[in-house]
Amino acid sequence: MESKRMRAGASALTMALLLSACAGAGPGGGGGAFTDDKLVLAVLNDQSGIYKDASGPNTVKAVRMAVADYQQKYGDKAVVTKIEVTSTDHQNKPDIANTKASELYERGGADVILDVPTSSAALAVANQAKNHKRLFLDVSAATTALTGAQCNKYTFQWAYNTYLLANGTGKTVTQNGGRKWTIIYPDYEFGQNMTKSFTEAITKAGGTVQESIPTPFPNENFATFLTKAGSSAPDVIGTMHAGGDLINLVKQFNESGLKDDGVELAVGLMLINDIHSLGVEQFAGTLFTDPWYWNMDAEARAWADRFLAETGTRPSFEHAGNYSAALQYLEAVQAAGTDDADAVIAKLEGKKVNDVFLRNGEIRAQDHSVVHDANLARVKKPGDVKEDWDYEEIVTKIPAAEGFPPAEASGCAMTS
Amino acid sequence: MTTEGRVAIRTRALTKVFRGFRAVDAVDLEVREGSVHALVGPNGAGKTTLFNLLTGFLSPTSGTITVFDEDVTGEPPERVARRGVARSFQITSLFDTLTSREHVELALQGHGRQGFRFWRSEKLLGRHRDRVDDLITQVGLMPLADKQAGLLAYGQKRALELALVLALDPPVMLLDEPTAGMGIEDVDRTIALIRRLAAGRTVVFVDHNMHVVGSLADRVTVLQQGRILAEGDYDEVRTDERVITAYLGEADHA
Amino acid sequence: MTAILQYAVQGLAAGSFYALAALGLAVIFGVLGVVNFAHGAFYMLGAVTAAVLLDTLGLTLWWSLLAVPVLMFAFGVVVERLLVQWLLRLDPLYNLLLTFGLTLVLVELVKQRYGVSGLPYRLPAGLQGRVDLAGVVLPRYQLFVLLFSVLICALVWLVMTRSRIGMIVRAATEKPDLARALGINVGRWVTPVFGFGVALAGLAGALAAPFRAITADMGSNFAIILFAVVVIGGLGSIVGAVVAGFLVGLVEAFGQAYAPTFAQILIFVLMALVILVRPAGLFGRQEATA
Amino acid sequence: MTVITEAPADAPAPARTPALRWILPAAGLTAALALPWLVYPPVALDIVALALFAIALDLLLGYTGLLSFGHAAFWGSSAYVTGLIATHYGVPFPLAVLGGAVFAMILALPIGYVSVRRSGIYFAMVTLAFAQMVYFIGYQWSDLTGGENGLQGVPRSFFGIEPVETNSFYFYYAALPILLCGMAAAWRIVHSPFGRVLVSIRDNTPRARALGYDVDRYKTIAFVLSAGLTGLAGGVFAISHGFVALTELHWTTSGDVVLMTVLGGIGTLWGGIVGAFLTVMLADQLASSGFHGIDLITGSVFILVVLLFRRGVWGTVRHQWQRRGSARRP
Repeated sequence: MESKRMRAGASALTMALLLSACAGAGPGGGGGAFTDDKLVLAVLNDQSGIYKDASGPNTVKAVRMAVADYQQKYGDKAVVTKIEVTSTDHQNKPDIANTKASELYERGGADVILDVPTSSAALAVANQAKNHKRLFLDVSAATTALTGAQCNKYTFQWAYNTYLLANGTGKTVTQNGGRKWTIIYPDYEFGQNMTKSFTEAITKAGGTVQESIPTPFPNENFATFLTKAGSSAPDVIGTMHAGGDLINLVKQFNESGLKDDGVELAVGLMLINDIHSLGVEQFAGTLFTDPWYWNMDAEARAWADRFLAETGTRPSFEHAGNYSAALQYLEAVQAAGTDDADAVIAKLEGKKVNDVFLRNGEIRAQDHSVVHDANLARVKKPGDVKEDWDYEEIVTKIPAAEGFPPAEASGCAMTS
Repeated sequence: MTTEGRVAIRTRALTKVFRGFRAVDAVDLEVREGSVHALVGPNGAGKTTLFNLLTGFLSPTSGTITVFDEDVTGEPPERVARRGVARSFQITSLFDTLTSREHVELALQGHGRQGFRFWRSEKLLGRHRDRVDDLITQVGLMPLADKQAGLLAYGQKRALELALVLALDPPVMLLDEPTAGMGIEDVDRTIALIRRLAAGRTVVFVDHNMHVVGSLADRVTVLQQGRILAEGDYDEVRTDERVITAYLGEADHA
Repeated sequence: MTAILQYAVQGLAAGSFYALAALGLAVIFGVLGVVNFAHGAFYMLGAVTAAVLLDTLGLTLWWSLLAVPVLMFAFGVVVERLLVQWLLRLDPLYNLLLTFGLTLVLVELVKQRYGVSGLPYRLPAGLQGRVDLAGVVLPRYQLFVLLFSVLICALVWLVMTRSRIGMIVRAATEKPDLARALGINVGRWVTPVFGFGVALAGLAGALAAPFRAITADMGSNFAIILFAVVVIGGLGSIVGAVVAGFLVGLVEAFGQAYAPTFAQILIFVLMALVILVRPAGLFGRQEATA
Repeated sequence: MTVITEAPADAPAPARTPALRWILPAAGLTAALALPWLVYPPVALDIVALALFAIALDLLLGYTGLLSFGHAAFWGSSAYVTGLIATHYGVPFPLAVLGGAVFAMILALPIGYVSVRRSGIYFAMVTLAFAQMVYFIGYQWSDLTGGENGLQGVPRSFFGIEPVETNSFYFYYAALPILLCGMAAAWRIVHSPFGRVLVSIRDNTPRARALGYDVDRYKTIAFVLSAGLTGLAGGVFAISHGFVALTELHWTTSGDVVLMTVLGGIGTLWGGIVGAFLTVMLADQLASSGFHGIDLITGSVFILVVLLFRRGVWGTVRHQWQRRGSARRP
């Protein structure tokens, strides 16, 4: 009986294979400059989970703003008139991101996928981009693997990476006098990488890391870790936590009274939404690297006003980064006159750019890292806040050449 | 009366204490091979606890149990069962979603290692068909053989309990109130059945019905408050003054 | 030495949350036979409620510690009447599944309403800063949390041992057969007891608001550890829940101090060990062999 | 003893009409073959893989009365082992999947051995604890597993047959037989002498012991078999996605599959398929619908099912069918 069923299955399988071969499934390689006569920009990110506020649905609006700007700029001269922006929720699950990316490329007609927070999800999408030979512009994921060991021709990292965060905060804070560090980090890939990058940056700048304390992830209770960190009397406690864990840690840091002993808190990765949700009082004085701040200059502010009108909130650097990535992609399409990925990449590679988000920007050809100036920021005291979302004071600018690793050091062997 | 020969079950100073309450207290019991041995006593005398001790469902606080002179103290129920001591349960205890036939098949396959054959069809169990039919007929359940046990009437469930014990073909049978809740007709039929089955086996049973005890038991042990109050054949025990006193105190249960 | 003392106090403070919440879980399980998977969500709701009360009505922590349990009690009563009661006669696994579903809904609702980045909370001035106890320097709030929880646990203990309601609940939790034998009508107390258990989880949440991230997800990890706590303490035991709560807090603190990489897993190792050695938990009743 | 079944009067009658015995599998097979034409092939594969996962869980939950809240450990560890074998040895993927499944069974042996000593709620908690430990190992051993980033770039090697290796549509048909074999195996286990013993243990453990059955041993074997089938599904899932994420080991994965099983119907096998189909399709549709509260819907559906349709979707349909059938009979 068993074997009979197997045989039936096998013959059905052969039949199905034959049928589908005849049908010729999959997108056909049409002759026109634009597949399906349209351009599809697909935002794939967390629309419901912990990264929702930092990027999420408002990123879709930012991308739509880029499309509108493009259309306004080129008007009738635009090489493509029909541009769609789609939005897909990966729920922070890398397996869903993986399937959705492949579906977007194959069925959704996506010419480019944007954003993709969470490193594991972004790495999976990068793989799909490579397999499908379509573009992926990462904004929210920070792993250097995307432009290092696992880089590929179709993937660009637009906004930041762990190296930038470490070099910005670690180096600058040390040079400003915070020589003795203790680092508390979540014990997983991101945290470990950050700690390594920070330690290198701090040591290079003449400081010392007295101790690096791993914590579980996720974790709610940091009391013991903070006691331990405080026991070596550091100038600075560096934390590599993000999201809910970061808020836990900051609350408990404030409560621990270490601040009164003159210990500063430096944060590896912080988004303006973290400050907004917890209140500026809790974070006051905290140092961190912000790749872009909405009130850093007039140009940024003008765009942030538009964004405020669209969404009702101020943009995070991830919103601006997505806007920039979409805009530069459209510019490259315009220059190439086609949505063919290889042609668009040729236009992107090596391009020097300045826009709302990128200052002294360069889309590096060697590792597809988009390098640009960033900022070291300090959270304002409650009394200094003049308006909603006015949370940061820029301490110093981090030039692109210092913030990002040299291309030769990335470990990227651009193959396909 | 009793066959001269080995002792099927022997307990020495068997004691079970629940949170300071001595449910079974230093019981020395001897059940001869081939005898039909009744355990009687008022409610809470420790009969069911004793049953649970004998079949491994409880482990004794102290004392020993031997089955055919082999020490089984503290062995788990399935090991005791494999030694040929089969029991029925006081509260009807069946597999609600299985049919009568499946029950008996289950009991039969327990003998071999068939139970572990997850790669074979259950049709394999068809090989027991004759034996299953025989057993179900014996307990009078043939018309209901394919009905789920959960849907059987109370008396039918008790009959199925018996069939299960029988299927194990055990040298020693422990029957916990085999006639409880049965109508008079069923009781007589069950008595006849047990008598027939007792041939060549050792039977220990608990029953409140003195008619059942009188017509079946070769030997009667009376328990009270966890201790053996009296022991002997039915007539001896019935006329024992201590027993009469004990039962008068519990008249409504007699 | 001071370090060890310090870790111990910190561990006990962290354990306070577990103890309070686990106490609620144990009472609910005892009287209703329900393993409440949503307990972590109730803890989260307690914290969120405290934050909302502060934001909208300006109620400080002091008032929240009073108001949140009352509100959560009412919420618990609604949940019991609306959902839980229908499954009480069935296998406890059904209520486990029901509360699992309820958790998903509650967490999602909070996310929709209050976002995902968390809510701000400010500590009353009187509880800020540090205290120095013979060389052991502690955040004042941590000390407060510890003392407050011990006080609540003691109060609950007094109610359990001295009042008639307490006797009934305790009898039903720890000696269900006895309760039945005494003819106590446990049924009348089912709803209030569920509310009471939920109120305790909510209280733990309100207490956590000043120094934990108040997010929709704050309860999910907490719930998993809470299960370990009640399994270690013994599912039916009130004392066990409290003792195990503080014990797990200590294990966590010393684990974090001396083996940070393994801190989280230590709790589950402890739980596995307890189950192997004392299957019914440290204070639980042993099940019969059958 | 905790047994998660309905009252006996509701219990499904085991007798089935012969017609149904053939129609159902035939319909199921047709649906499985047609699926990638109707939904995106990788999603179709997710459905079938998760269906096998749910069925494997049902083997314990529905047929042995044990609710495992730690099956992610077997699903995930098999996914990792499959991925590692495929990456490092480049063997055809069915071989790698087999390796993953075998590993899951080896892992399940000690876990099952300890866990089955407890029943009901305790069993659920103990399996959860063990799964957390496995998660922790996967998380810490990042040299091997890639930690948070996951195991990337798992190849899909299949005797050099290009369409299968690169096109998910053809891959579906290459992987389907493995999953169907797993389902057939589950069906066989349930309808074997061994399965009979499992049901008896579920219905009445002490009675089964009194019949001489070493209950713990049966439960352990059932646990290991269930883990093996789970591993088969997890391995195929890993190959299909081309990478393994740490979430596969997370306890929420265990929760999700319990959800699917209950939604479809406990103790029905077919219910697992229905549950997986509905859950995956729902998640898939909602992901690009603009509605971002998937848990709101899953949670509510789940509450409704537990409150109103405890037999699950499939169980309810079957029950109605049988009621009508028996009403027609004189």
